[in-house]
Amino acid sequence: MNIIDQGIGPLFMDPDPDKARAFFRTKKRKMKNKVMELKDAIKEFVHDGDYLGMGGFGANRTPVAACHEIVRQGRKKMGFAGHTATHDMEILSAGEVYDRLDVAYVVGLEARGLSPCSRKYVESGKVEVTEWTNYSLTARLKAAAMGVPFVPIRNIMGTDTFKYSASKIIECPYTGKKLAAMPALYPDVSVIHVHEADIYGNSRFKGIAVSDLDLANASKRLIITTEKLITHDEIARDPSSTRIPFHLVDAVCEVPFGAYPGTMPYEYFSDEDHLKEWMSVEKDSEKFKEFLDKNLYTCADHEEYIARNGGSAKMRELRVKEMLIYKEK
Amino acid sequence: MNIIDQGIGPLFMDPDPDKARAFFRTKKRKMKNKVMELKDAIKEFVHDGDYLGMGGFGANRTPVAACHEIVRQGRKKMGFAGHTATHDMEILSAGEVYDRLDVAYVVGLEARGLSPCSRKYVESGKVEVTEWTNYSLTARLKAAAMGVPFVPIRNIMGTDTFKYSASKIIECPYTGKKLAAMPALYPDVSVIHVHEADIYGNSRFKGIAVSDLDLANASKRLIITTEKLITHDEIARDPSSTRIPFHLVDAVCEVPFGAYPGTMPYEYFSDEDHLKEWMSVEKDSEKFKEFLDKNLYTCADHEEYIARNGGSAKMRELRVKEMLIYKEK
Amino acid sequence: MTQYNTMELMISVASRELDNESSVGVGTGAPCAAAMLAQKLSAPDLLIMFEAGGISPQLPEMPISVGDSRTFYKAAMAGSMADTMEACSRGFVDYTFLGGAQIDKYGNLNSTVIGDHKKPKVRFPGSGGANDFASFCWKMMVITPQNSKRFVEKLDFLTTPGWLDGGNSRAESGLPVGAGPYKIITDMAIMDFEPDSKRMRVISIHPGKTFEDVQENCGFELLKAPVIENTIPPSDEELRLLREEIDPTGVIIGR
Amino acid sequence: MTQYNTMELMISVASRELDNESSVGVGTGAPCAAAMLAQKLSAPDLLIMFEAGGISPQLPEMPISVGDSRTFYKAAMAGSMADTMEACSRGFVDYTFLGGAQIDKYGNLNSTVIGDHKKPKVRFPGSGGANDFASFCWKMMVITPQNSKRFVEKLDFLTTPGWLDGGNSRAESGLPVGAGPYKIITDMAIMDFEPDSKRMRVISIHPGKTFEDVQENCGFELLKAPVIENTIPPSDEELRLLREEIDPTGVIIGR
Repeated sequence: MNIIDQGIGPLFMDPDPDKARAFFRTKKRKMKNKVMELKDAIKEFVHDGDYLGMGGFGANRTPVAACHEIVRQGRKKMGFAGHTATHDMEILSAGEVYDRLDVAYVVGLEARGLSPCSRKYVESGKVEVTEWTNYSLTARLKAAAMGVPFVPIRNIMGTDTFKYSASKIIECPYTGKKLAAMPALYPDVSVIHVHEADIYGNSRFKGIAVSDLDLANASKRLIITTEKLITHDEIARDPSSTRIPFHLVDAVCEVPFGAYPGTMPYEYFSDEDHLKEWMSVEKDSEKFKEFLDKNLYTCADHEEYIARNGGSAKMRELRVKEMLIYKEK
Repeated sequence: MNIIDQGIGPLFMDPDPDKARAFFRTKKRKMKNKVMELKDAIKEFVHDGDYLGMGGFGANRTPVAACHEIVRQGRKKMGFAGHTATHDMEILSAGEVYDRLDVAYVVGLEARGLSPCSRKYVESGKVEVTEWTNYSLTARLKAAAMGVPFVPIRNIMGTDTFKYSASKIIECPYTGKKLAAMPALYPDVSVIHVHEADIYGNSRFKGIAVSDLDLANASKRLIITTEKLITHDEIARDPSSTRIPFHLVDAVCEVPFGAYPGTMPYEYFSDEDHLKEWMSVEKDSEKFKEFLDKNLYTCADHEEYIARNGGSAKMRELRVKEMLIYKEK
Repeated sequence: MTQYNTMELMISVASRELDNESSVGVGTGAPCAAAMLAQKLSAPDLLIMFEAGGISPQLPEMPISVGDSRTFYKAAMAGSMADTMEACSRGFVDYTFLGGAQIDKYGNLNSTVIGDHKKPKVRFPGSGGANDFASFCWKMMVITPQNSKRFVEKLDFLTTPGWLDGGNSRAESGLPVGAGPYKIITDMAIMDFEPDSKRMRVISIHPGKTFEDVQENCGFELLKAPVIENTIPPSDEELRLLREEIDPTGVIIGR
Repeated sequence: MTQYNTMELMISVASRELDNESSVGVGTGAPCAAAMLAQKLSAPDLLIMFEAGGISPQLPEMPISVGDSRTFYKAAMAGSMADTMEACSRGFVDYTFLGGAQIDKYGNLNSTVIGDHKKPKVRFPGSGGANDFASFCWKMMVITPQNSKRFVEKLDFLTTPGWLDGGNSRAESGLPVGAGPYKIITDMAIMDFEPDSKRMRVISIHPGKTFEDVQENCGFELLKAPVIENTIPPSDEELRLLREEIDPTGVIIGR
């Protein structure tokens, strides 16, 4: 293959589909009960050094509870796919969980501004960084989902984003055009937060899918956190609504409000005050330590975190906001 | 690009994404009323010589009414994507509508046997044939949907299916492995049958998607036939259920029982007696002519076709079969 | 022992090859019957996937099409062709059952044409999903009646890959490493493939048949396994399930 | 005439660039406000797409995230990132609005780092969907306040493609043919790009500013269009819509 040009960024994960096949060959096919506590799921399936993917997008349907638990258990030296990673990355940065970072969008919280903690950590030199774009990371997951070592796309070329990526420019065998080959990304483990799942892992969610279907297919291990468990009969009644099938899933954890303080579509809107508080306390390392102690390290679980930040009254308030009920007269 | 090997089959459609972009740039973005009679939609959007794609799979959610209308209007010299084309192909073969055929699965009706008419036509030498597989045609539509000239897959290599395809074997720039590059397929026009659509073309269906989402994205023009029209308010109430968005759609035609005599999931099962009758009369050209006159050429529309084959009583019977109500005690 | 026909025999034998807690990509007909029988008897946790998108259905009856409503009845998911085929490509599917108009000594299959491709004597459906399944699934099996017209020295058209030209040729072709033909189940015998040459060899002979019968009904020279077993005929339970629950109207088992 | 601030001016000017019955890929902030204003005033049939999958929503208020629930409120479809990005890649999206920490004379943008990539002085978010939108959408526009720190001779990092090195360089890069930067809208002027050199040139100057003001607040030499227009200030209706309907709490227009 003539390689016209290639980026100088490190490629953190092997795109070899035969190695991935050898792994997927060993993955369990049985429809068995996979319900467990989140802390047990993180203990069993998320290891130091693993490459981590996170579902959702920009503090929307993001598995926040899982991020807290990963930090609480002190995971280190992980790789991380920064695919519009916002509050999830802020939490993982606070724990200095990762040291390899594929970047599409990081260190910011979109219209909310930038996270001092995430910035400081990425600027520290402790993190190896490879540059991508939102769509190129989606394409890398698509390649993995397809079981091929790359798919071609037509952006990224001509830029420093390409130069600091680990992609390669090839020539199209049909048209002679230049194409950017996106290497398959098979995360070791990912977490996706959904509205409903049965005990086997058959999962449903509402609203935008972002790149979660390809992420689910591409990931070697997959933890589902769900707002609630539903019966398998309900899944079987309407299999058209299943978005993630059970055989991709390793653990199912019921975590109500598991995306708080982010948004869960049709359930609760983001807690903007609390997100502002995060970004504000990050500026002062003393305050930030106190804040993390209160909200993360000394919380037994996500329920306690929520209880310390308004509890069910706050959740009802965020539901009114999400559903725009406050606009009704 | 080093091309390791290439098939000798003709490539009927240009995979150049910039040409496709130039077309899609001109496609209308406005959310306007696109409801029209099926015969007008076929007249306006399906032309002699066009390359045709059909939604569904193997007489399931297949746009049969549209196939009849295409034959009734005497379209000729079309290209056709034979992607588990069964009864749709049987109808199009009866009209000798196409003369270029991309084959994944053709001339048969799966467990029902082979169609004498389709076979005779494909064996006649009047049809140029290029070989593919079900997944390789899906991958070709995916490449077009992605706006790239090809995607790589890992099957087809080493076989005559490859030799008589129009694909090329390339070397992976990451792994050195051989990959089969599937050239993008942008059909000129496709028809997809759905359960529900609004007047703008926002469409829903239940059951398996087959390759219809990529087909919808890849097609330059798209006709939706729908069991029923629904309000746009209903689409807006639950946008998570929209499978095909309006901007891909050129025409919306309400055609109840539009997949008959095939299956429409959750609505009606296939009319196996009628499908057997098709395959049986095809053996005798006189009888077949009479049969087609009765069931196709002299029918004003799909409603008349159904009226001549059992009408609403038959439709109720097929619903009982589809829903397995006859098994209840 | 209950009387049985060759279709019942083939389906029963095929079903026993499916390990419990494994996954299988199936089509209509005998393959689907074999998978259903396995699920009911020896492999209750078999994951069945259909190429058009049906994943893990509770099959209420034999499907007519690999995309009909039965293929996703009470399923885990009614997905897409990409969902199934991508899972196969990723190495998630252990078995598949295929058939064809012709098969050669390396397990390659023809379901495309007899005669010249440009103006064929007989046009068959083509690959459908067969080439895909045979390329991706770890262990490809064939269920087919055996005769010299079907078991040929040279295929008219190689639609679906077996071991290609034998030896190392499949590995060199670019197809995924480690997948390939596993067992061939006919109305006379069970065959596998000699590990080095990848040539078809008889490993078990059905009741009432001899190796000579099998060889006579084969257009190429068959190898013999070091030990050739006697195939265990269908059990009463297998036959009961096939006749009463799986195919009561005899669409496949033709009773 | 009503008083207005520079953000209101930029959004109003930007909104007028959007043709009716066209499509636009937008982010949060000023781009979204401009698209909403256009929909309410000059382009009622504008198709708005968000990169995370929201297609044609009836935006009830300004989204905080390009993936929050507002981006698919009463939408035609709550799709996926692939749905939006593939549509862009297929040539279906006419416009996009972007921003950045730095911009150069060819409309290239930096939103990645200031300083060295390995150990940056300042780390910004990176491309997000900006490189994607700028590569695929036919006409890329930028809304940004203007000063010499932002409008620079040389970017610290070229995150998102403008006309790259000018001339024919973008066409040669492999990016889709015919797409590229279209207009740059600042608090002082509107710029486009000279057709051959692809260098930024001033085509309209906002009320109260001169070409010299614009040049002084730009780190590279600006070209002049043959005719330089005077920008029409925000109309009362534009301001009313912005203040009362689009951003009543002043998140973007900062009142």
